[in-house]
Amino acid sequence: MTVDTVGQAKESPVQEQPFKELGLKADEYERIKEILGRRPTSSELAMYSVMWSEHCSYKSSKVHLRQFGEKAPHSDALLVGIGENAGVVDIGHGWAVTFKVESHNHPSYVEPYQGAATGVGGIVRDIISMGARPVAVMDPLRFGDPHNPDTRRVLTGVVSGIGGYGNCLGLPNIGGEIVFDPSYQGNPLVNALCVGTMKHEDIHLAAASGVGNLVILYGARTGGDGIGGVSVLASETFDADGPAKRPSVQVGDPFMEKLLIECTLEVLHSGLVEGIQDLGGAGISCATSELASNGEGGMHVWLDRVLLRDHTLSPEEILMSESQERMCAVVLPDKVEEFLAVCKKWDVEAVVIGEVNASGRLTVDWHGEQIVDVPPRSVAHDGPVYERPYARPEWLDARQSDAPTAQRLARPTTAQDIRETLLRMVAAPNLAAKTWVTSQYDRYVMGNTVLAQPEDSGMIRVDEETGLGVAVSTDCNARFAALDPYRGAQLAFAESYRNVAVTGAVPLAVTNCLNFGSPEDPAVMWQFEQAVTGLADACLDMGTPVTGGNVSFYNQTADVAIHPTPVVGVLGVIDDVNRRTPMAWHEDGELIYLLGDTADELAGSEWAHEIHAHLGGLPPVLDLNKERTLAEILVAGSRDGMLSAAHDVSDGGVAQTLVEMALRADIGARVWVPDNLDAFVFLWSESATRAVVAVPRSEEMRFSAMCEARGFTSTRIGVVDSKIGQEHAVSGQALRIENVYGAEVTLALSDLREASEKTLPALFG
Amino acid sequence: MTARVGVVTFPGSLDDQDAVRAVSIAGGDAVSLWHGDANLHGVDAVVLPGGFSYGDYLRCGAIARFAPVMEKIIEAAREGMPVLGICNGFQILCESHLLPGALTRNDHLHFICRDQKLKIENNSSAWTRDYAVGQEIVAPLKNGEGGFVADDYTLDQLEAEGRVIARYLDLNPNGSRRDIAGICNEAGNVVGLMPHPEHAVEELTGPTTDGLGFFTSVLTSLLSGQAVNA
Amino acid sequence: MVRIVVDVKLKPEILDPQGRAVLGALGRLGLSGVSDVRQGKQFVLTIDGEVTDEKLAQINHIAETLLSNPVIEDFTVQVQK
Amino acid sequence: MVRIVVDVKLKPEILDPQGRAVLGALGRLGLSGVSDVRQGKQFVLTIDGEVTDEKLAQINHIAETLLSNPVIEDFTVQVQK
Ligand SMILES: Nc1ncnc2c1ncn2[C@@H]1O[C@H](COP(=O)(O)OP(=O)(O)O)[C@@H](O)[C@H]1O
Ligand SMILES: [Mg+2]
Repeated sequence: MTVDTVGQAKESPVQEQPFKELGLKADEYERIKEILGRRPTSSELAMYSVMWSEHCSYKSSKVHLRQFGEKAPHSDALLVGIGENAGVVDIGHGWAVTFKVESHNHPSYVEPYQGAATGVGGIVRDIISMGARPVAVMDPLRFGDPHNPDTRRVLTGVVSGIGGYGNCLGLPNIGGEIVFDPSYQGNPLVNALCVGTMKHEDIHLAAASGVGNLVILYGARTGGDGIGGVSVLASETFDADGPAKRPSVQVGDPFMEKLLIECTLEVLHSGLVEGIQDLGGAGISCATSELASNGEGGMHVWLDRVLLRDHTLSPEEILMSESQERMCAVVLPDKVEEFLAVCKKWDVEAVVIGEVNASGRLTVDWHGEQIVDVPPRSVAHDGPVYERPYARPEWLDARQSDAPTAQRLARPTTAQDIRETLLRMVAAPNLAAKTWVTSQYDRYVMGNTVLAQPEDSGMIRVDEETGLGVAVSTDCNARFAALDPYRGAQLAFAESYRNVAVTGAVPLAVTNCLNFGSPEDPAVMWQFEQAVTGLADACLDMGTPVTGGNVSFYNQTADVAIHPTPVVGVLGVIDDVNRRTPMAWHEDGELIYLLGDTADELAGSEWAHEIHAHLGGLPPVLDLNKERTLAEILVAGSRDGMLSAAHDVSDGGVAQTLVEMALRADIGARVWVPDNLDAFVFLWSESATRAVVAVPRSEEMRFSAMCEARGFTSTRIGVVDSKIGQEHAVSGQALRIENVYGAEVTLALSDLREASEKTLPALFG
Repeated sequence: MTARVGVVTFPGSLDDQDAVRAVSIAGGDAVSLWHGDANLHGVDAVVLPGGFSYGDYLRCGAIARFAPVMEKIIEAAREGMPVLGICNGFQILCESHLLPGALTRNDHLHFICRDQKLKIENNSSAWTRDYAVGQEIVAPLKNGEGGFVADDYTLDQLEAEGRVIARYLDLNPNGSRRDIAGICNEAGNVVGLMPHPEHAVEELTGPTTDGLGFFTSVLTSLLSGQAVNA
Repeated sequence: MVRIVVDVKLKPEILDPQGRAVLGALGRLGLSGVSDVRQGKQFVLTIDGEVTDEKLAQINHIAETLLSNPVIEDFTVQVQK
Repeated sequence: MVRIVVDVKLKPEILDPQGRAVLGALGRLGLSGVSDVRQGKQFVLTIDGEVTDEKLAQINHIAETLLSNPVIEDFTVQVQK
């Protein structure tokens, strides 16, 4: 095997190089030559090409993402901000949490099981590399038309992949999303979120400091996995007829990852590590250049020492390989032995591959010959930055003026219509029970899961002594973002924020995964710019900093892009998880209140989508001040024991919220439509900033006084009543809605349950 | 005085800390045991926890059975030491032939996590004394290979000897023969159970606290000196 | 270098849910006439050096104790040169 | 009655965590000299009636689309009479 050395590159300055095939543009290639003062070696070219890919360099998104830093609200809780593997927030009592969401969209379309599995694996390593113990995962997912046969292939594979990896790793899955929309047909979204906890003193950063320190690569052996996957797989649009490229995919080994977690936490807690970095996209290229760039700026690597699974790999391939379950640590020379002993204990292979030096260069040798000599910053951080053109698409006006008025879309007008609509909506794939999926995930492992799906947020007990805990939710109604990306992103944030507050936790910090079409399309780029601006503005306003996230572009088939899908994750803290507010009401006589105002807002709603396949108009209005007040009420209600249940109102409106609370409790209720509202609008409008709560009778005065004092609308709309079925000749528990166009609707919970639970098994079982 | 209950950690064990917590809540002294250490450190009983030992890529429990600590546990179990295998632990006990039968892929082919209703059918084993025969309990069940199989002769024998510890109620979640959720050996000191009692010991994190009885039972058995059926 | 192939199959009387699921899917895909599907596992061991009788006995023992579970499975061992 | 055997193997360049786990265990059990273990799947289809060329083509298609994933796996189809 002949290798292209630095010496040869100097001697033969002119040579054809396959930069185009590697995804580099001509001017990018020229810049590399300028940086180096010569042509790159083939290994250098490999490194630059993966590190300058969209996925690793954020070259199209960087100019916009800056807003998250520039508009970051001051927060005493923020210990580590954007730019590290994951942000870290202080939650008190010496504890800190880190959380982040990442996408694995394209690989999951090609090989759903492994794509989703390695998505979980990747985000978990980001969390470990901060020094935290991963304690939970969540999985926001988007699929195409539920009736399209390919959706079955993708969904069943993705779900088993997430379960297969997460269950075997021993991380409880505490929430996520499953949304169907034809816009995702060829571009499913598989986002994975991980939460980790640590004591403040355990926070670690990815930096190679200390001249003479050694760089250890440990974990799985390096094979030919996903070579070029980062630049080719993650950044190129699929042909209209599917995954023609069949790129090599990565296969995950959750057992190895479990060992890697235990081994890493042990070396960190034993004080054996100066800096640490996970290997994700761009593998060794990324880890070495980032470590060096974040440290004193010099590192030498003996690439031939890397333990290989496949001995035929070339140095270029080793540099680019995306083999999973690997980590890199920077260790003091006199601690190397101890480090290796811990690895041995956990059956994890490890080898010293490099040394930190003061050269200011990243140099790589292959069997004694130098094949890389670059300034590490130029690889890791000073990649190209694009100011891509963006423009509001012309078609948006037509879409926004196509509002779902009663004239355009037929609405139910009688009690009988309402009853039928209710049964149909409850069974809609987007609203139906997701148990068929979530029962494939372990929610109990680690024994600290306080709330998990289908609750509004997942909640984890962090400290068994004090009951300190965190709640996390992820949300996004992409139809809202398709109607107005600025407001859509804010609505996604608001929903997630509310979902955390509903459980009684105080929202603290934000992560996001921005899933969009091609950045080369000015309309998509506009959506992106608007969504980032909307989210950054909202976070500033609400005092919750963005701590990290991920961008996924090119979710597009031919020239049709997915709905812009800015998934927002909010993390909140609760000082005693025993005071959490669950979504199920509890007992007879509790009063049911609707908090917030309801307007005729059905654009982008689940009703318009499910019943009329309609998308048009303007999304619901959002007032962040009100959102903050609602959250304060919900948190105070939990803290002072004024609430026995609370549930956010979003997809499917108040109707869906009531059904879910009743089914979760298996206790019926009597509800009435307020006199000032149309029954249909009351039930299915998706106005923002609302929640339904159950208040024990003894707390009614105190609770309504609190709402009033804060100027927040609270409307009594019902009462929990386990006898209501009996009284109206329904067997078992029932939900009764009165004042519906002069009549009543009474539905057995068993019928609602059946409607809700049969949908997913019928489609995918 | 209380008893020392060992909890083994294999590479890939996941519910070991939960088992430790359950033992402590029940009032026992939990002692962590390491798979590679052929030493039981003087414990009075052992829990083999849930998880995916060695990744469980081959057959669940197949590789763990050969761990150094297992040699000692097999020896001690034959001499009457109480051993509880939960989920993966149950699989390991079957692979080790301390219990008959085997656990196979769920009949619906999916991993399943649900709150499972069970009926306790034997309260003379070392781990079930504190229950009443016929008592109905709810505990989390979570497995991909939880279908208990054995030939009819073995099944008949288990039933005839009252060695079915617990049966699934309402729904058979994995295709187990005769709805079997747990069994014990002839002496009653070795128990294998598919559902996870260690996840049902706290109101806050479990569906019930019904699982605590397994852990208090073994302490009762040990302190009364009756770990093995008379 | 010798390759040893160990085939492990569920005993015929043991239910094979995977095989059954494949059988169901075959029907949906329009392949008719298939009356049964069974799914098995295959292990291919690459051995350096020669395979003596003693080593083969060792491999048979491992196939019986580790690679298969005699309670539910049967196995065969084949040597490929 | 004809039996069709479809062997599905991970492509050689793809990581096989199962095989790796077995390899690790073999070492601990004292079997030396094994340099690699790969685990594959085997489907045995029992077919009533004859296997025409057309049916065989259909089976090959199913092996490629249902029984294996060509992105990570290779397969072979064998007819046993
Ligand atoms: N949408 C986003 N919002 C906020 N931060 C982001 C976003 N996308 C990426 N980032 C941040 O940019 C940095 C680099 O991201 P990435 O390359 O994905 O990290 P890693 O390789 O560790 O996964 C991280 O700190 C990440 O949190
Ligand atoms: Mg990272």
